[in-house]
Amino acid sequence: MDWLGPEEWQAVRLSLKVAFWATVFSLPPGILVAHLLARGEFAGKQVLNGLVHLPLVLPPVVTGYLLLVGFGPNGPLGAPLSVLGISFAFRWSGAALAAAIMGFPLMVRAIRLSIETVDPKLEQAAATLGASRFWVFATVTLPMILPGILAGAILAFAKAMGEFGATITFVSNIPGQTQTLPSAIYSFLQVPGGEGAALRLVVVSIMIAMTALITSEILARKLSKRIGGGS
Amino acid sequence: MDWLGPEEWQAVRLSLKVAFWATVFSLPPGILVAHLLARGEFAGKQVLNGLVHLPLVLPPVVTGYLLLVGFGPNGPLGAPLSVLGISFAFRWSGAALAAAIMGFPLMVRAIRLSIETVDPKLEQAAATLGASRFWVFATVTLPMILPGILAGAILAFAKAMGEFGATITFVSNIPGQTQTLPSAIYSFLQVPGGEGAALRLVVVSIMIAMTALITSEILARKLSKRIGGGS
Amino acid sequence: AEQVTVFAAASMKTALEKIIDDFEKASGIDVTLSVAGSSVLARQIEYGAPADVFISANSDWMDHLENAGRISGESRVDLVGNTLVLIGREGGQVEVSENLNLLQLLGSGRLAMALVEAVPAGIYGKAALTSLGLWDDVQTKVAQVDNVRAALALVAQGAAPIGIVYASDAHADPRVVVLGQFPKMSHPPIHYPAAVVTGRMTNGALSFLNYLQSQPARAIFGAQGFQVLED
Amino acid sequence: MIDVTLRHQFGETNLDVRFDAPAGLTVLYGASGSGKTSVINAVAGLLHPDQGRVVVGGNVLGDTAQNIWLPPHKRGLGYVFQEARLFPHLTVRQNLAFGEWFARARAPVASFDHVVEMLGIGPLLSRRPGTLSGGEKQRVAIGRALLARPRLLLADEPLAALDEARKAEILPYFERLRDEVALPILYVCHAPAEVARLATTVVALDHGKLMRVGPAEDVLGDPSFSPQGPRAVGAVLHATIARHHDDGLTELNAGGVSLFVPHIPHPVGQNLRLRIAAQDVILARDVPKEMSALNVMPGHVNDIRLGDGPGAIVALTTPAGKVLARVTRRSALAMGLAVGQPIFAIVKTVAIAPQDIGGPRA
Amino acid sequence: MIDVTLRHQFGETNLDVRFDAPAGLTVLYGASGSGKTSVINAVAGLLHPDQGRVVVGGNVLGDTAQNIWLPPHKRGLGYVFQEARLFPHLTVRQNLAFGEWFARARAPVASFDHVVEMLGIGPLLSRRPGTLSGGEKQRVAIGRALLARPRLLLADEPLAALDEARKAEILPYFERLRDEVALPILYVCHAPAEVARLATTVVALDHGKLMRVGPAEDVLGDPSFSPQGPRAVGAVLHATIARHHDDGLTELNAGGVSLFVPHIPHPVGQNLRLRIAAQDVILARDVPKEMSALNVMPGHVNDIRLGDGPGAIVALTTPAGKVLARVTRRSALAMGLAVGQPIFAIVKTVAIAPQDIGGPRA
Ligand SMILES: Nc1ncnc2c1ncn2[C@@H]1O[C@H](COP(=O)(O)OP(=O)(O)OP(=O)(O)O)[C@@H](O)[C@H]1O
Ligand SMILES: Nc1ncnc2c1ncn2[C@@H]1O[C@H](COP(=O)(O)OP(=O)(O)OP(=O)(O)O)[C@@H](O)[C@H]1O
Ligand SMILES: [Mg+2]
Ligand SMILES: [Mg+2]
Repeated sequence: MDWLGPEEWQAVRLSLKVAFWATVFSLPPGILVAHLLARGEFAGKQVLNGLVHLPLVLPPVVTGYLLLVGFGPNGPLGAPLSVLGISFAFRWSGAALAAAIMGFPLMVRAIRLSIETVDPKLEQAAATLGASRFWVFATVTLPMILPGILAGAILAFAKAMGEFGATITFVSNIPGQTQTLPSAIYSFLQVPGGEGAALRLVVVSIMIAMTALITSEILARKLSKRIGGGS
Repeated sequence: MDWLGPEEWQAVRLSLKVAFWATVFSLPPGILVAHLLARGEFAGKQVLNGLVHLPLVLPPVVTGYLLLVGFGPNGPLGAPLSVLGISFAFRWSGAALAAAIMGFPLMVRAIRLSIETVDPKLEQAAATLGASRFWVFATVTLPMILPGILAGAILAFAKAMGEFGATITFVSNIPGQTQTLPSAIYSFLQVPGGEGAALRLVVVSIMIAMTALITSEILARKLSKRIGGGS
Repeated sequence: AEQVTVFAAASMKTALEKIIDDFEKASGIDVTLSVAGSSVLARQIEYGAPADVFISANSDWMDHLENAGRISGESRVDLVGNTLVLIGREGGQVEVSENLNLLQLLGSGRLAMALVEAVPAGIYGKAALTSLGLWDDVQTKVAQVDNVRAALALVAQGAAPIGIVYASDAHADPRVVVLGQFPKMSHPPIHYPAAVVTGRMTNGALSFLNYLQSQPARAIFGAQGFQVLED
Repeated sequence: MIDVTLRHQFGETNLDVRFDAPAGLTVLYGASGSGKTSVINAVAGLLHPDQGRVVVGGNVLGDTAQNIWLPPHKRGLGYVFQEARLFPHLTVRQNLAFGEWFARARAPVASFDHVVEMLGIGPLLSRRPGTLSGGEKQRVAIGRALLARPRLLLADEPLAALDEARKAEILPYFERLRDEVALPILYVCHAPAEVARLATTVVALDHGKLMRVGPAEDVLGDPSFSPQGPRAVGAVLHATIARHHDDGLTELNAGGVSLFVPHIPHPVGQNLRLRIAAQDVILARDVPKEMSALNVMPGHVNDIRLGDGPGAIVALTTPAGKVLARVTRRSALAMGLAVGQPIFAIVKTVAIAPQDIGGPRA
Repeated sequence: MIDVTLRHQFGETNLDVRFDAPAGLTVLYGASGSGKTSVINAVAGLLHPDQGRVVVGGNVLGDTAQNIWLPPHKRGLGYVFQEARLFPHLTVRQNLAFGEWFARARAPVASFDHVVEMLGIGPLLSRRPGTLSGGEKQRVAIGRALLARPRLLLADEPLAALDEARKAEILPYFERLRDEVALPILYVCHAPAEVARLATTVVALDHGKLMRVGPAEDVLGDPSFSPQGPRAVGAVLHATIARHHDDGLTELNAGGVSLFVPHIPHPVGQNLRLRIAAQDVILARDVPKEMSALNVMPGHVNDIRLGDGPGAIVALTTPAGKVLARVTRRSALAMGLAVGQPIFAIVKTVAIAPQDIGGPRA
């Protein structure tokens, strides 16, 4: 397709990469936190719950700013990490971190809702068959919540494709490194007459999101066919 | 609390009002769409699904811009509506519309996930007892998905409390009319020395969101205690 | 009392609030101020926002509205100007000229700027660097953000060693120092034009526009770091 | 009354059944996996078969040939599922009342209080299903279906989860529904005594196919029909209550023969039917004396069927009706049994226990 | 072998039970809602009682006094639930194999193929539970528990959903587990014949309280114990296989008395036990002739219990053991029955059907 310039193609590729890794890396902690919130009983549960929802409640710029403060080179998290050679500043990994954090509440909610509807009687049955808590989770709960995990992943992915405020504030907009589709779209919208160019990128965004959505729907249908029908 | 000025209080009140009505008004269509997506089989289902997710995928500015174009005083939807005396442009109702649309995918997903886990066998049992599809939904499905509806509502509310990009683009940032907490935070962040004031508002945002979250958790616990234990 | 609604670039918020306070006391006219990015406000005015006076951070959007017939060209005035400065976290004064060794200042870090194709401060900055022959050296080292304040934050947080921002933004932040000022001739003049919106030519709007050019108003602008234009 | 034709393919399982049954209680009988629940589901409208027709009391509930397949809620039925399927978010009381409102146009089958008392679920009314025991759930499910004022009751092994004592309490209730209320019932069950006691018509299925259908007396009185093994064989007699004795026995008159059974709470003159299990009948050539068995029926040997095992089923004609006796081949030989031979059938009073005595027939 | 003490309060229901049972199969017996499932859940570790202690084979699985309450997966048990609770996301084969891996340290109770064949679930292996019939689900659930190599098997009405033929196939398997594999089993059931056949020990519950506990012979042979009504009364005899006859009968020797029963597939000399239901026994003062009943045991009246109804339970001592007979008061009076009186107990061959004959005892 030659109606997108090379920089725009770069933005598309980068957005896909960022959204993909943001989703993949937030899945394990997302499942863990969702499980803790759904089934755990511990002090500070509400604090964890609040923390997870924070990126939803705060304007994205604030989240981006907090990320900058925390993960910047002198930040309380950034400084020790940079000693280990891990740096998010101005890198695509930072964009992925921002996207992951912004999508985290959506992912956790979806997974948590699924966990809450798994019948504890089945988990009990697995326990009587010798499965420890870990194995009950791995062999019964996890497979049964796959549709919820998929829903959470697709929400996180879609959010990551659209995330702008936190990303640009945290890792700015460096073509080829941190310029995602939304940053590019935003740039076009800032200048008079840029709507046409923005529209092209919006269409690309929508196409990617629709592809991801439909794929996830097909997968979900397969999964629920497998599970469907009750015990 | 005298550490917030009158304009800031106004922003807090307005944000609450906007988030509340955005949530309330999006619940019925949210439940309907979630039900269609979970149980319906119709042409264009994937299109509906894509449409619902659009606000998640697009940068908020784009959504705000589309709303401005569509619902502005001269827009294709705004013009006919204004004849009916309904106007969203540059009013708090417009902020609520923007917030509702931005939170809609989150709400629909949560409700849809819940609907998908309701055992169709219970719905069948209700049907054999004489309940039509509507009544099955109202008396069995709906009460059983209340936790999911609550989760969806709280997500939409939190999102509405934090929504900024679409709102400011659609209805601007007019104190007392469309200046929500995030817009106020943004305004402070745009001027030298505004960080302190912004931080105060961020704290207020977090407090409100935490209150809403904890209330919803308590409610959810009550609900699931009632439902819990299987059939 | 009479009502005037002012849409103004976000960077002028503090100054305008002070001016409005004085104006309201003096005239008895109620002024409502809505601040956001110039592009956002311009589009809203284009789509029929209820603004009486528009103050933009660049001439492009004002030109755009004038061409579209949305502002009254005869009311248009340039209110204040601004200058571009090079900022850092520490270090002595440098002379910003063709001989400036930006690369040395940057080290392995990045140069924080607003979006160089879209946001006025970025556009002016790029123009200045280009005319000084420095752009090619640093082009690949620029971290672009969506507004000047975010660029300032990058430097203030130590994420970027140096940045280019308006003098008005730099002067209030104790964490940054002004390393040098860009020569006036290195970029197009930075002006903040103001105008009355078409069809809103009321007494109130006009008298506010006049007041903005009054001596007390100029003093306030000056105190906020803006450059007072010679008549 | 009920007319069912079904053809349906599930994976490898093939359902192909056609039967009609008169008013009364029709038992679907067959091994696990033979298709009983599938048939009931089709009648309820929950299964849409590849081809089929369901007519109940003259109303066509479905006919794939005419492209009619009424949804479950338009069928006016009550369904007691094999697993209780109570609504977890409603209390027991609300579960029970669920169908009433939708059925308000129809006459009640039984009052709320009556159903609650009969099922012994009064103390559970304000509980939620999550904490009920298996049997408690099933009792609530029975109540819920009855209170939906059904025109046809579908019951899929409703008593399987209940203990004998509770079964003995609820069984007469199904009889009364069948006889007094004249409610047609389609009933799945495995227990031969339950079948014999309740069934007006027996529909026997085997691997998705119809094996046998007919009036309970005929199917059960047929010595060649023993799909559940010879223990389940037994004939059904019709009798009238002749007298209530002081010692707690009730004397019945079955075609002129006096039969003594434990007290039956119905007035003298009431018609009823009783099942005499073939294995409870002893044959004797003389009238025995000094024996604890009180019921002796004279008769003639009508048929002798030797099965694969060591047993034989002997069919007798007696003035009371057709009686089946299950004896060993050895005994049959030792007694020199032959068709036409006069013989006495001896049945203990207690062998005709209340559980096998049906209530009055309408 | 199993030693259980429990005290627990659910809402208004109060559970208070203490019993110990030797090796073998222990039946929990009691009406719906009497607390059987709760007891089993406590043994499985699914219910944490207010107070309690559970010891199985010397291992303390829980003792609230010592603050021990092992989680279910550390107990090494198998549990067949009242509702199958199969894993919907796994195939039947995967459901069956679920527990094997966790139990790999223990010796198998039975091989996979053997369990599949015995339960007749071969054709279902690649299906998912959603499409199985009620009985099919329950059979898979039994297999799943057995393949988890349990040290104690818990079974909550495992056969209730099955038809007679399937029951008759699976019952002997539980006997073999009890006798050959020496697997201790805690078994909930309502059916008297099943109890009599399987139980080594009977634990009878009533409204959450222990009502009776003891060896099956004692509890079932006690004329005063009839919690499920008089129909469920029956004594248990021990016998040895004496001969297999050509006509398909097996001759047993019970304390010198010959008893004829339908063929039993065990070698001559094998010990076994059989239940004779009280209602299947006829009493006579003379040895009757020309009668189809082949088994006649001489004995003496030992005890006569008149119940509330028209019946009476007569306990006899015979050379074969204690036998219970259920007769009407009227017969008891007519025969002038008195303690110490000599009497003959007559039982039809077929009344001692295979279903009531237990397999060999270890
Ligand atoms: N969580 C609970 N809260 C309140 N009552 C309960 C709870 N669990 C069980 N019960 C009550 O305790 C009693 C015993 O229940 P349990 O399930 O052990 O009975 P059961 O003997 O297995 O009955 P069934 O044969 O009907 O399955 C019942 O009356 C039941 O309603
Ligand atoms: N959706 C399905 N897909 C494949 N096979 C099915 C499906 N539903 C039922 N079957 C099969 O059809 C047969 C009949 O099932 P059905 O539930 O009617 O049996 P049933 O007679 O009620 O048995 P049970 O007494 O065990 O409840 C079974 O073998 C079952 O496995
Ligand atoms: Mg079935
Ligand atoms: Mg139970």
